[in-house]
Amino acid sequence: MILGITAEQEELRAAVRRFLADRAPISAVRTLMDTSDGLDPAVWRQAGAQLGLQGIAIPEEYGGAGFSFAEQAIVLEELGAALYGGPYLASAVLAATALLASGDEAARMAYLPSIASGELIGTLAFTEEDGSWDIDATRMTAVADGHGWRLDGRKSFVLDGHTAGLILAIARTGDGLSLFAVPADATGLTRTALPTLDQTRKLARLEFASVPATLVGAVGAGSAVLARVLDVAAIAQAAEQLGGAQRALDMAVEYAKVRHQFGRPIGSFQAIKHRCADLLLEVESLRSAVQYAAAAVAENSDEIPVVAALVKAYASDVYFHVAAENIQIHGGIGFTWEHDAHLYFKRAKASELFLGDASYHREHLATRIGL
Amino acid sequence: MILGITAEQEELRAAVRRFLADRAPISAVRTLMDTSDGLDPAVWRQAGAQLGLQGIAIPEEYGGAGFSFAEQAIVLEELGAALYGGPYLASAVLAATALLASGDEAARMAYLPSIASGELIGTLAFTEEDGSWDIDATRMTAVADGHGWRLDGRKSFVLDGHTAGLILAIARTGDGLSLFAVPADATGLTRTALPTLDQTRKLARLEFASVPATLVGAVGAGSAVLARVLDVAAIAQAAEQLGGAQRALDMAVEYAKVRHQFGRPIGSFQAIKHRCADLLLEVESLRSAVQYAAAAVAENSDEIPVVAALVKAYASDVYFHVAAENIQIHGGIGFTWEHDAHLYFKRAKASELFLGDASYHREHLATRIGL
Amino acid sequence: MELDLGPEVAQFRAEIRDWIGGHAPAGLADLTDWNNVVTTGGYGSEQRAAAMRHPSYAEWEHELSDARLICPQWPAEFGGNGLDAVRVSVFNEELYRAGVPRVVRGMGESLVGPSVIVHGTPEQQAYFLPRIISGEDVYCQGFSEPGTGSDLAGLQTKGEVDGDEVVITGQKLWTSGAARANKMFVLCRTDPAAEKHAGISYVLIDFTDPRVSYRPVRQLTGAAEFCEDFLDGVRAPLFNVIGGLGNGWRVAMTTLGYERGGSASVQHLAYEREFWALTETARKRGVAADARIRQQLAWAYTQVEIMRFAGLRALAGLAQGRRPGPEASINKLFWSEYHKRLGEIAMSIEGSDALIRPPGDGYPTTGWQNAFLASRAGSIYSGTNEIQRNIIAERALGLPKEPRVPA
Amino acid sequence: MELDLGPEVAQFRAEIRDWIGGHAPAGLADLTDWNNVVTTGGYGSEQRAAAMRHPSYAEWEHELSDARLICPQWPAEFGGNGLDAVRVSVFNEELYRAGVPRVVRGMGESLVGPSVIVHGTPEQQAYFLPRIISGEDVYCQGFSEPGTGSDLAGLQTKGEVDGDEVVITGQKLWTSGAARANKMFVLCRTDPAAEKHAGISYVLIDFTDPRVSYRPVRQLTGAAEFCEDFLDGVRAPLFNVIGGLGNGWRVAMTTLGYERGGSASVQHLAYEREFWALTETARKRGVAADARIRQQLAWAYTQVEIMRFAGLRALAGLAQGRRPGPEASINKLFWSEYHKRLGEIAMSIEGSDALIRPPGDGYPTTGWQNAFLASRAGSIYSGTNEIQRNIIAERALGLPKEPRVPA
Repeated sequence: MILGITAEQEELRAAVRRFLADRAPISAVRTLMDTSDGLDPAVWRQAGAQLGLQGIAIPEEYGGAGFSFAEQAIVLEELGAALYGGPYLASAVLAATALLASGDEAARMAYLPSIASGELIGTLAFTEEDGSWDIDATRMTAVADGHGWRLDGRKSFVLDGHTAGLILAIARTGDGLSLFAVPADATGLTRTALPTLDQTRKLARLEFASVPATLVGAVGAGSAVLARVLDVAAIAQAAEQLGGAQRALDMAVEYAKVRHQFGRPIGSFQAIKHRCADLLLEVESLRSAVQYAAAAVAENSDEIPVVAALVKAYASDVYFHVAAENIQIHGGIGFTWEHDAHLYFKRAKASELFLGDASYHREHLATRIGL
Repeated sequence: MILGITAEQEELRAAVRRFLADRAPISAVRTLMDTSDGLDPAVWRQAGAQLGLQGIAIPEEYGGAGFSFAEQAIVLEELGAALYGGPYLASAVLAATALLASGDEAARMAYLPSIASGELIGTLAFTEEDGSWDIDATRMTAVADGHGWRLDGRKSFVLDGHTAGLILAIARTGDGLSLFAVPADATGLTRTALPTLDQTRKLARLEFASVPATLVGAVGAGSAVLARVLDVAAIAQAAEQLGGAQRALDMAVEYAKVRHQFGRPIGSFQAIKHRCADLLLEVESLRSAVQYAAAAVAENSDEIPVVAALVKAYASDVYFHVAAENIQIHGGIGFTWEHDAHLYFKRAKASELFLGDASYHREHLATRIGL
Repeated sequence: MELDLGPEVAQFRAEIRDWIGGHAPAGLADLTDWNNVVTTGGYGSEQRAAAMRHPSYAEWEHELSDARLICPQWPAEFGGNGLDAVRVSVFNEELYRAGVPRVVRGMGESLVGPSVIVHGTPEQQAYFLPRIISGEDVYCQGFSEPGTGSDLAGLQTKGEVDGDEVVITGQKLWTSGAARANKMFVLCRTDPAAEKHAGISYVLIDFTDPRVSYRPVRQLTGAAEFCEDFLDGVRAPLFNVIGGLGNGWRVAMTTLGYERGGSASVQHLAYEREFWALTETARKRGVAADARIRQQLAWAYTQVEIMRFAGLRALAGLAQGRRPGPEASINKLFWSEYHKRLGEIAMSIEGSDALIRPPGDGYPTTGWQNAFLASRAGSIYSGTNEIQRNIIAERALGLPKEPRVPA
Repeated sequence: MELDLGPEVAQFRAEIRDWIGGHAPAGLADLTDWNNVVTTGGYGSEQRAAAMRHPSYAEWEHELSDARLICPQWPAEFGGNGLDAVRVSVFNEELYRAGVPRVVRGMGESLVGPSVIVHGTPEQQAYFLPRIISGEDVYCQGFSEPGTGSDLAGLQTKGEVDGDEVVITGQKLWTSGAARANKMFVLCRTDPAAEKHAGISYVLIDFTDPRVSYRPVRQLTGAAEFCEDFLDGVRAPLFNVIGGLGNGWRVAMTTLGYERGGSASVQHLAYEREFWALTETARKRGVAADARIRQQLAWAYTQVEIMRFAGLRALAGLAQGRRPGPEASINKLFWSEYHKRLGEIAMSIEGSDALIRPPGDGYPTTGWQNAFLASRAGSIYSGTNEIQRNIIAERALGLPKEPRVPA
C-alpha cells in the first residue's frame, strides 16, 4: 500500500485547485446554485478535456487516465473544498464504478470513454421515495419483454438525475436486483429537479413508466454491484467531506487571527483556540482515514466494506462539526447569506445525510466487524 | 406545589451540613470506607435521635417527623455532598418507602418507628446476580409452607445488605412478585459483603436457603410496591448526586482560583473558566430538576414515574461529568489517592450505575412519555 | 403540578383570569403562538403578525390599555401597573391559558422604557414613556456594529455635539424590526478621547429621518430578519440623550439587565410544543422504536422539562424575594445549545427527506429545516455563548477575569 | 494492507526480520505485550517486568547489544545503529511480529541520551552514553514539582554552584520508575536572578545518594506508580551539567522533542487488542446486539483504526522525508481522550458488575475498572491536554499566543 502524498499527487492537487479557483470560484458556485442543473458545461468539458478529471481513475482501455482512486480522492477533496456543484460524484464515481463493477465489457466500452472525457454525464438511480439507502429497499421492477427490459417505478434523491445523459438504474427482477442503462431521453421517463437544502448539490426524482432499458451485467448481479458502488461512493463522499472540512477550518482559523475583540485577536482566547485545536485533530484524523480508505480502493483490498462504513461515519461527524463551529467562530457575519460559511454548513449536513448518516454507517460498521 | 427553598429548609440544610462536618467529615469517610460495613453506629444513632434524619419523611403515626420528601431530598443532597457512607438510602428510603407503599399496617407499625429512630437499619433486596434493575428480573422464589413463607435464591448488589437488621426482599410467588420481611439473623440466610468500586457505598450478596419470611402487603402486590420504590429511590439517588456534583464543582472552582500557572490563576484561562460555567449550568439544571422531582414525591403526583426516569438519567450524566472534570482541573494532584477528587469520581460512577445508568433511564423515560 | 406562590399571588391570578375572561375577544384565541417570540429569536414573528392583523386585535389592545396592562411591569407612575416579575409571569401564564396574545411594545417596552425610567429626567419620562405605551413610538436597537460583536464597547459610531444637538454618523448592524420602527436607540461615541467605556452616549433618534438608511441582511435561513443601518449625520436634540452625555454605557447595561424577565414560566411552552411535534414526526417515519432515536428524544424531553423546572424554580425564588442570579445567562446558554441539538435530531429523524426543500422562489424550507438552520443563531446573538460563559464564570462562580492586555 | 515504504526500507525489513528470526530466544515470544508501555503510561509495566524476569531475557539483551540494537536510533558514533524513525518503526513492527520485547533503556534512551548527544561535550558523551546502553545507569526524571504542573519553567528547586559542584535542594513530583533508577536528570534553578526560563540548569545526579529520598504517591487506581522526591543538598560535579549552566531549559525542550517517535505504526496495537477484548465482554454479557452499545463500539473501533491510519500516514511521511508536524500533540490528545471514553464504555457494558471489585487487600480492580480509572491520567500527565491544545493551536494553526500578563 502506498500512503502519503507523492510529488505527482501534490502537482495534481495544485492543478485542480488552480483550475477551480480560476473557473469555478465560489462566486460561480453561487450563481450556479440558483440554477436547476448547477452545471457550467464549459467548465465541465474543460475539466474533462484539459485535466482529465472525470476519467482519472478509469482504466486506460476505457479511455481514462488510469490513475488510481488515491488520485481521484485528491480530486474529490479539492472539489469538496471548492463546493463544486457539477455532477462529478454522480458521473465519475457512481456511474463509472457501477459500470466497472458490472463486469459488462460492452457497457464499459459503450459508456466509459465518454464519461471519462466528460462528454457523457452518468448517474446511478438506486434510492427510492422512502429515502432508504439500503440495498434491499429497491422496489422498482424490471420486466423482460421480447426485445429487452422495461422499468416501472420511481427513484428519488438521484444525484444530478435531471442533468445526466445516462441513468444507470437498479431494479428488481425475478432473479434479484439488476443494473440497467437508460438514456435520458427514453420514452416514459419523467425527470423532476428537486430543490435541495444544499443548493450546490442537485437531486432529482425520476419516474419510470414502462421505460425501455438495457441490462448491464448479469441478471441478479445488481446487489453485488450496488454494494461495491455504495462502498466506493461512501469513501468518495468522505474525500469530499475532508476537503470541505479542511476549507471550513481554514476559514475559521483565518478569521480568528484577524478578527479583534477586546483588543486581541479572538484566536488568542482559549475558547476559540482550543476549539480550533480540537477541529484540527478531527480534520487530520479524517485525512488519515481518507488516505487509507482511498488506498484500500486503489488496491481493491478486502478492507473496503469496513473502511467505507468507518470513514463515511467519521467524515460526516467531522465535517458537520467543523462547519458548525466555523459559523460560531465567525459570529453574526457567519450567519449571513452573503458569507460562505452557510454553504459549507449546508453541504456538511447534506453530505452527512446522503448515502446514510453517521449512525447508519456505524451500525453497518458494527455488523461488518462481526458485532 | 411548593418549590424553592424555605427558611426552615435552609435551617435543616445548615444543621445537617454542620452535623456531617462535625461527625462525619471526609477523614471519617476515609476511615470507614476501609471497613466492611462503612458505618459509625454512634453517628448513625445521633443522626436519628438528635436530628431525626432517618424518619424525616416518615409520617408521625409511624414515629417519623412527618416532613415531606422535599425535606428528605435536602438531607440526601447533604449526605451526597459529604459522601456519607452509612445506610441512609437503604434504610430511610428503600426500606421505608417499601413499607409505606406496601399498605401493610402491621408491618409499618412493626418496623417504621425503629427505622425512623435509627435503631433498625432496613434495606431492600431486589437485584439478583444478573445485575438487572428491571422489576421483572426477579427469580428468587417464595413458597408458602404451613406457617408462613420460605425464600430460596440469591440477591446481589443489595445496599448495605450485610449491615441491615431487616431485609425486605422481593420474591416470585405463584401469584406474582411479593414483598417479604426477613430479619438479618434468619436461619438459612448467608450475607457476604462485596468490595465496591466506590468504597464509601457498601453492597452485599445474600443467599437464601429456605429462609423463613413474613409476607408484607398482599401476595402479588410486589411489582407495584417495587415500581414505586424504584421511582422514589431514583429521585433520592438523584438528590444525592446533586449534592456530590455541587461539592465537586465547588472543589474545582476553588482550586481554579488559587492554583497559579504562568503567573495567573488557572481559573482565568477560558479552557478552565468556560468549562466551569458549563458545569454550573448542569448543576443548576439538575438542582431545578431535583427540586421538582422531590415536590412530585411530596405531592404524590402522577408525574413521578416520568420525572424519576428523567432526573436519574440527568443526574447520572451531570455528576459524572462534574466529577471527571474536577479531576482534570486539579491536574496530577487530582489523580492521587490522598486527594478527595477520586472519592467523588467513584461515587459518581457508582451512583450512575446503581439503579440503572442514564441510557437505561432515558429508555424508560421514552416509554413513559408514550414513545 | 402547579406552583404554589402564596395566597396574594393566587388572588392576583384569580383576578387577572377573571379579567381576561371578561375582556379578551373570543376571536383572538389560538390565533397566535405568542410566546414563541420570547426566546427563539424571530421564529414566531409571523404568528404575531397574523394576530396583529386580526380585526379584534385593536379592541383587545384598547382593553389592555384601559386596564394599564400594556407595559404592566412598569411602575404605575410611568403608566404601567407595577407588576413584579412573579405577577408578570402569572399574567403571561393566564394569557397563554386563554390563548390570547400579550400586547407588547417590543424593545420600547423591554429596553428603552426601563432605561428612561431609571436614568431619564422627569421631562424625558413624561415625553418618551407614554409614546411607547400607546404604540406611537416603536424602537429598534442601534448597538452592534460591524467591528463590534462581543466587544460592544469598541463601537465607532460618532456622536458630535453641535449646539443643542448630537449629530450621529456611523454604521449599525443586526437590527431587528427596522421596518416596523420609527425610532432607534443608539449608542455612539461622543467623546473619542475618553477611555473605551466612557465617552459613549445613549441617544434616541428618529428612525424615519432621511439621513437614516438601512438594508436587510439575508440570513442563512433565506429570511432577512435583521438590517444593516447607515446613520449619516442624523441629528437629535440633547433632550434625547438618556442619562447624560458620556453615561451611555451604564444606561445600556441597565437596559440589558431588563432584557429578559417575567417569561420564566412560559418560556418552555414553545419548546414543548416543538418536542411533541418532533415525536409525531418520528412516529410517522417509523423511527420512534429505534433505540438511538429514543435516546435522543428522551434527552430532548429532559432538556425541555428542565427549562420548565428551572422557570418554576426561578419564579418560586422571585416569589420568596430572591434576587435573580446568573439565571439569564444560564438560560440563554441552555436553550440555545439545546435548540441547535434539537435541530440536528430533527434532521436525523427526517433523514433523506431533509435533503429536499419545498418548491418555490427564494429559499423556502420545511419547519424542521428552518429550526435546524435558525437554531445556529441562538448561540451567537444577544451575547455569544462564549460571552455568556464568561459572565457565568465571573459573576456566579467568582472566577477571575481575563487579565487586561496592555494596549 | 501493508505500507510500501520503498525498496530500501523493504530490504531493511527483510534483513531485520531474518536477524530476529535467527537470534530471538524462542521462549521469550508472547511473554510480553511490550508495546503497551508506549503510550498508556504505566499500564503494561507488569508485562515488561515479567519478560525481564525470564531466563532468556539476558541472552536476548546480549544479542541485541552485540548487534548495536539497543538504543538503535542513536547515531553509530554514540553506540547506536543510526536508525531513522522509519527503520525504528520497522524494527518495532518486526519485534512485535516475532513476539519478542524490544530491550529499552527507558528515559535514559529516550530523553537523557538525546540531550547528551545534542548538548553534551565529547567527554560527557563518552562517559554517560555507554552506561545508558549497557543498562548500568537507569534514569528517572526530576522535572515536575508540586508548584509546577503545566508551567514547568516555574520550578523552584535550587542548584547552588559550590566550587566545581552543584548542590541541589528541592522537591520533585510525578517521578515514575524511581525504585528502579540509580540516576536522575534534574532541572534546577542555578540563577534565581535570571528571567524565568533562563537560569535553569539540567543536571544528572546520583539517585542513590543518601541526600535523596522518595516516597510513592498512591493514585486513584490504588497503585503507586509515581514518586515524590526530596533532594536535600545533593551534590553533583559540574561535569554532570548538560549544555552548560543556565541552558537547561533548551536542553530539556530538545529532550522533550524526542520523547515520542518510532512508535507510530505499533502504538494502536494495544488499543486494538483492548477493543476486541471489550467486544468479547459485550458479547458475553449479551449486549452486543443493543443498538446503543453497537454505536459506541463502532465509534471506539473507528478511533483505534484512526490511530493505525495516522501512524501509517506519519510513517509514510517520514519515509518521504517530511519533518514531523504537530502529530505528537495531536496523537497525545487523541489517545488520551479516546481512552477515557473507552473506559466509560467498558463501564456501561459491565453494568452492575462494575460496582464490585475483586476481593483482596488494598484496592484490587478488574481490568476494565483499572482501564476506566487509569484512563483519567492520560489527559493530565506528559503535558495536560489543555497544554497540548495550546501547542496545536499555536504551532500547527499559527493562532496567537495568550498575551503575556505583566508580572
